[in-house]
Amino acid sequence: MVDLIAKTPCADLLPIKVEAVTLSEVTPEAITSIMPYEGKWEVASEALKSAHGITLPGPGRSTGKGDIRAIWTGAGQAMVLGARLDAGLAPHAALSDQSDAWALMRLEGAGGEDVLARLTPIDLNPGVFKRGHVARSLLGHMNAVIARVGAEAFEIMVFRSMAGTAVHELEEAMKSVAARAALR
Amino acid sequence: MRIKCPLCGDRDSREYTYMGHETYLDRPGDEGWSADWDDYLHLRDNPAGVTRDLWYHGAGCTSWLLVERDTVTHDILRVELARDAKRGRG
Amino acid sequence: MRIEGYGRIDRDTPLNFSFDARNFQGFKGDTLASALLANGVRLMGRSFKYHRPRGVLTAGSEEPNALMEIGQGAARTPNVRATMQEVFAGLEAHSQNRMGPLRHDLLSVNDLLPNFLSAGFYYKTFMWPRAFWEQIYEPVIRRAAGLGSLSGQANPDRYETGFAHCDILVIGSGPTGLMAALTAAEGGADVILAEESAHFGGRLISEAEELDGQPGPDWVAEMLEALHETGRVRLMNRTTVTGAYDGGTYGALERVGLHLPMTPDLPQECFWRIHARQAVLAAGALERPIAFPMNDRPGIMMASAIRSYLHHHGVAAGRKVTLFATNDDAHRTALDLMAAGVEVAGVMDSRTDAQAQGDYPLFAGAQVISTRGRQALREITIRQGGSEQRIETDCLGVSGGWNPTLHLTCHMNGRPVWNEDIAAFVPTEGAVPGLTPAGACNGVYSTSRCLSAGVAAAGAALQAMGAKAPEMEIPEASDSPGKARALWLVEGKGRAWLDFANDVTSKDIKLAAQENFRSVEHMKRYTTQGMAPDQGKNSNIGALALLADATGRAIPETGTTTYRPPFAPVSLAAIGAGGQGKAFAPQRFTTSHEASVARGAPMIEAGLWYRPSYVPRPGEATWREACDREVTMVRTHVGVCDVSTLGKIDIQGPDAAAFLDFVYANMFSTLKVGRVRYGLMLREDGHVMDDGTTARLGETHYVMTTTTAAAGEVMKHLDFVQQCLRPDLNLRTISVTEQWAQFGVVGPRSRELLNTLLDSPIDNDSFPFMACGEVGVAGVAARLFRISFSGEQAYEIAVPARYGDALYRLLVAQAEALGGGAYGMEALNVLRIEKGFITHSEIHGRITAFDIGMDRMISARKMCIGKPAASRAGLQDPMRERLIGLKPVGAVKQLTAGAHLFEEGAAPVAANDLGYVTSVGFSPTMGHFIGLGFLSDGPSRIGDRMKMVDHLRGVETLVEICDPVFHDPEGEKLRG
Amino acid sequence: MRYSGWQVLKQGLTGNKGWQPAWRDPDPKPQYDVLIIGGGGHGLATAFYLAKEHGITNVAVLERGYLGGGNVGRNTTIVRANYGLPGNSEFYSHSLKLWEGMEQELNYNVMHSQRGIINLFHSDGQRDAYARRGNTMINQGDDAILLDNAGCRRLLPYLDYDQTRFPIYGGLYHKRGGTARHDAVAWGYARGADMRGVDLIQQCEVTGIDIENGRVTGVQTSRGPIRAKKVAMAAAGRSGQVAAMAGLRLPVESHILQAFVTEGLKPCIDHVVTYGMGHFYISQSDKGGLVFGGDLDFYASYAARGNLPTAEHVIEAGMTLMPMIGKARLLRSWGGIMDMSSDGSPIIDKAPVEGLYVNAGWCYGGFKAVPGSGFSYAHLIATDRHHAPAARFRLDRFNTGLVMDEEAKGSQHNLH
Repeated sequence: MVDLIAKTPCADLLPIKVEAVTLSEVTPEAITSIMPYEGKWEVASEALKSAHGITLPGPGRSTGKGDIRAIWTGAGQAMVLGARLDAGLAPHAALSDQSDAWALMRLEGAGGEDVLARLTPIDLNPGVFKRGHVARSLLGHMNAVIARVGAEAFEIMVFRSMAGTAVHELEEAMKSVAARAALR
Repeated sequence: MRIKCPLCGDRDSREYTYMGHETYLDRPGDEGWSADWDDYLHLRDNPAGVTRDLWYHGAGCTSWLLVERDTVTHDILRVELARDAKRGRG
Repeated sequence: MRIEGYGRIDRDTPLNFSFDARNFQGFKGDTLASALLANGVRLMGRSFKYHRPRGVLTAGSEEPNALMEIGQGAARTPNVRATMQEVFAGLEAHSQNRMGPLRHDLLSVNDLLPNFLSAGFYYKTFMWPRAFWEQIYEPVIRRAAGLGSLSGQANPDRYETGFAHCDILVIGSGPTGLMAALTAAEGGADVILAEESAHFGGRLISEAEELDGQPGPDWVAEMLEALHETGRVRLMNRTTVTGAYDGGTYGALERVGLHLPMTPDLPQECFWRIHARQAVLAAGALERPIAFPMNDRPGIMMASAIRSYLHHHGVAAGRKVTLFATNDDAHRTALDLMAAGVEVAGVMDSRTDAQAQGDYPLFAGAQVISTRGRQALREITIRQGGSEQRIETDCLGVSGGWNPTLHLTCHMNGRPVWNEDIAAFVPTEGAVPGLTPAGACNGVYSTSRCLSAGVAAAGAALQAMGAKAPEMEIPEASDSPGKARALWLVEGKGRAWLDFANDVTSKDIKLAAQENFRSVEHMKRYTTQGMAPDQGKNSNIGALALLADATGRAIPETGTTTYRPPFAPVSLAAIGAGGQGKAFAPQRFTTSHEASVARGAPMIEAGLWYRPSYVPRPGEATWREACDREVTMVRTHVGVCDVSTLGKIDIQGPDAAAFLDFVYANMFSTLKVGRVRYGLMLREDGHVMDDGTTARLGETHYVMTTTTAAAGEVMKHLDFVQQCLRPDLNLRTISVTEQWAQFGVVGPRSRELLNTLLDSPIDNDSFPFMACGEVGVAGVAARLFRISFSGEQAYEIAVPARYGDALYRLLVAQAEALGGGAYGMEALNVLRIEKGFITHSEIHGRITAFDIGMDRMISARKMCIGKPAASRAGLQDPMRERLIGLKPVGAVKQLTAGAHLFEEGAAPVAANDLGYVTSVGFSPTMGHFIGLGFLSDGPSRIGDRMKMVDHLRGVETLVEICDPVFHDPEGEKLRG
Repeated sequence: MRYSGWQVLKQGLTGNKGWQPAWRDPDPKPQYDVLIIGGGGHGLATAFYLAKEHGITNVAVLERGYLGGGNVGRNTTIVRANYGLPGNSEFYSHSLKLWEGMEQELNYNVMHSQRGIINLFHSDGQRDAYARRGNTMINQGDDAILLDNAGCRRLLPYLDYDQTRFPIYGGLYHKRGGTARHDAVAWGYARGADMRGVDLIQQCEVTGIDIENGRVTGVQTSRGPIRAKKVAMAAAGRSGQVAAMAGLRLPVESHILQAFVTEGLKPCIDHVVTYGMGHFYISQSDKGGLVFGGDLDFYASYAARGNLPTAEHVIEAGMTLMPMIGKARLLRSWGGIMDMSSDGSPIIDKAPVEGLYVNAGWCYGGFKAVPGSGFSYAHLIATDRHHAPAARFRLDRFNTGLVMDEEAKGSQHNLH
């Protein structure tokens, strides 16, 4: 009987640590995109709530309960992380398995904003980009999903095939921020 | 330059790509080639001043936007989802 | 020389540095310029055209003369301002733009023939004989021209870019800037205070001035503390705001590591993109030189610069100092020098009613009419009333008034306006939306009025943001603006310089006017005034004033040229930091990347991805040997190839079928569930955009594949059609390219291989040609598609990407067990050419369905994108170049892609050009080269003999035109 | 007055007092045979060739600003004849021949430097596409050499052959390509036209085109009306506005193309080099500045200035291709207004209004086309027959489908 061994996107890339900031891989149980059909956002959100206890998030936001989270990832689109979706949702929305499409990283530590300021054009200042906020923007030359998941913690999603580039760019930014801090 | 995406909010223009004039929303119905098609694909008023054109928020929410702006001062006057603008045109 | 008790330098930290291989010592806080002056060095460079000796003129980034090369080898940086380079231990500086030592620059021979090198002389000569330009004249000119030199080696240092955001950006930290920043912060705004130099405080650090009764620098320290207390101000020193762009975006260059010895991981510079809702420009003003005869000698510098070197660096720029000024402000230099024990030999004030402010010899109504001293100033000649007099001096401070530093306000084509009261140009109102100029850069020259101007500007910025302007207490400060009177030119014997770097004199300006280059833009380009590294900061106003005189116009009528980004030059490594080496574009790796590399397969770029070129076996010396073997292996046994890089788009919804009918030329609503179909996608202009297969997995569920190259473009196109053309259709699309790892299993034994892995085996009936469906592999839910790009019986199996590596290794092992193995792009290309299949080599953007014999695929039963445009007469002309196959039939056996096709006997010239070759490859299956190409009226030329000519490769081959499908035209193998 | 080395010597010995104005500043006469709208490179060259080739000298060039103040004064000065499509191939081949005789013809040193241009390619596919274009150039009678990686290393040692993101496979080398001093081209043609009696009228903005029953009769300007039988548009980026004065809509959209120059440097780049995996082209001016450019800003604009994302992307391409320029400093950046046509190729044709002529749609290629466009446009205006090298630059090609899509990008104006 043949057996296929699974590999995660950042298997041999993470974790890395530079001074106070660490970058580690996050591997959710599953990631499923949910795109309600015409006029079906509310009914899909209700179906999600009854099946998994969370509603669909509005633009730029995320909802969550326990280890299940839904993040807003584009016009009329959200992604549910942490659980296989109940088939009951199918008539209301297009569901598509994205579990293997994304490399998910967690950037943690004081100065995370400064690291991302080297790569992301959006303002991640805590006063503006609060816990639970999600943005689809750029990470260097790549498209990325960036979420604040704590006072000093961000989650970053890039396409799986670009995990190497993302880790390299984040590590360079971490080193540069640390080198500047050493001057002060 | 900055464009305020109706869904994502105010963003740097590096997140968007530009297609062309608003006329792209009004695809002619004729099955064969016609003067309307020549207008649609090629001829442009090309104003020096206020115009409306189509932008794609590729690095953001992948919405197409109809942006009213000034081609001389680069002021952005109004932004709406192209989907809503198209539906509004009936 | 160094003066005790002066300067904000750290005398406990001496620093050794070298200039032109001579060792010197400075202190922490010195600039290269101040340290060299302290050591009595005044010759620091050479001018561009006449190669005359040049000394430091200023104490800031506007320095035109003291440009040097810093560092060694690959780290060497040219054109560094000595006034901005802070000294650090081990700093190596070299003078530049010289042939031989700085003291004896051979190129200064140009200075002997100034009359023959006047403005624009090169437009009037060097025309004969024609070939001499590239061979002699241009190389000589280029050798003499240019300033510093690049090392020619790759840049080894680290640079970075960053984004910053704030409510109010304050540019400049003099009295205006500090008050603006404090007001803004007190008003509740998040503030960035950007200051170009290493220290905050602007002119206050360089003047003996008091605010609220305490010395300027102490007041500055207090203000910085207050700013820190608000918790809202981000202080960014060594940061020059270089450009104002749309939407409140500003470019800024921060010098991060340039003042330190090499520090690992520390960038040399950072190019910031700052987004500010409002901004206050508090950039101060620059002192204006005067054009008097022989005014370019080392030792002649700005009066305010002498004060900077004294107060900021504790250095006296000379032992016997004279001044030539048009205003009271410059007299402070005399007072400050005497207070420091330095001899002041005389103050020449052009105003007859000038009053001395201390016991120094004043020559009212006097002008300097000449100077002497080859390598450095020795003596000046002055004229007062009717008499002339010589004065021995080693340093002459000059002040023709002040020019507001308004450059950023011109970055959106705004032109400054002339203000007669201060005889200077000031910013035009609202030139840059959201940018409020205040203080000296707005023509307000007194410190106390600058303080209130800073408060007012910040107040306006707060109000513009909907916040309230706080009440601010204005410190008590001096309010002595003094009446300025302009003096542009002193007539006399000898050249009077305007642009010290590009050697533009008053004679050149007059010549431009004489030859009718009257527009200020013409004068600038004809004389090259203002095109040197200082971008006219020291010469623009003087030059346009002379032009006004020479053309009988007033200054406002003459107008000024405009300033463009950057305000100060920006290293390309900083602004382009995101591009160096591999960083230019992300790298995308397939799940089988390691496995391919492990087998020695060279990986070649395919868009942003990497794919194996071929998979060599021991004993194979060339790629051709591997490729021929791989092609035969696939034709006779089975081959495995990673196809994950092709775009895959999930399309679901009630109107998915109607949508596909609209974007594809051919029909998809008629495709049965469990079947796949080849689709041709047109652009709206009727030409082919992309092709690929689309599978129907369910009633309302399709998966579209695109080529690797067009994946992004197609995704954006589908979004455009859904949102901008057909919002009436109810469907949803999302990329699944990265969700699935997909592998081709190709060849006669492909089914046999799959059945060793599938949970339930398949056969020709359960899985016929063009079938698709869910299958299981070791319990993993996979997808199988029976499609072929080689003409063989073939399948593509897709598993969630996490299993990609494992499945690829398994498939290759099973293939090798069955006499086959892994194959790469070269073999894939030959296989598809043998079958007449096209790639983007054929559909290169100017090709229609008609050209590739697929016009029948444009369904007559429905509208689709591109159909109307494709029906234009010119795109249906049979004489268009249309797809054909070709093979060599003469003595020469080689075909080349990019060759052109001619009738057998025709000369290979444009008039006889009938077509071109797009793809070629040696076909081991056919035993000879085969190719695809386009030929005028191609399909009706099958069987004809033609001549293929490739001038570039020197290949001429007799070819026979044939049907593009060389191998198994009936397609039995596909359906076997 | 004839310019020469002797003249420079003679004038230098007499204090340069004898130099004559390069052109006059006449007031507009009420009537001319031909009016040219636009005092840029194309307008001035057209006036020159009308006078020199066709003896038509009762001509006025109307310039709203100063001569050569538009795109001819703001480009990256590249001159080449390395086009692939029939129509473009003949035109730029003819134009380059005119460049090669320009200094003698104008008696003005435009510093035309045939230092060679190398279009780098980064894959087998791109190599074969460039080979096809190179063979077209040789078929046309011009020169082309296909360099491999080793050939590039010899000619361009400073490129990054190891670390760069897209490896350098080779380059299409066009030796007769090169650069020229852009201002000098405008001034040379202006002086040449003025000497032959053409009136160059600056600070004179055309505000209207008079048409009476289908025929053009003259123009309205900021300095009064001027009558003429023939009116020729050569307004480049402003073609849309000028054509609208005659009730015409053109297949043109105006876009910003930024150009950049660094501080002066000793010689370090001796050719024109273009990058194949990002829009970037660079050469070194005789004064030592590295002159480079790349993509449009991509949104329609008349602002003659661009924004940072494009500037950064262009410079990033430069850094990945030749990291040695990292230590050079950007001194100045500016923008031209490009009249981008729907297929990327220009229009030299008669307008539907009798006596009105259209010259527009030059996208990036306007500077290298100055002599060819002037010559062919003068021929069309003088004879009402299309000049052979420019015969395909028709307005109606978009309706017939015989578009000339050199970049193969389709009908979207900003993609060419």
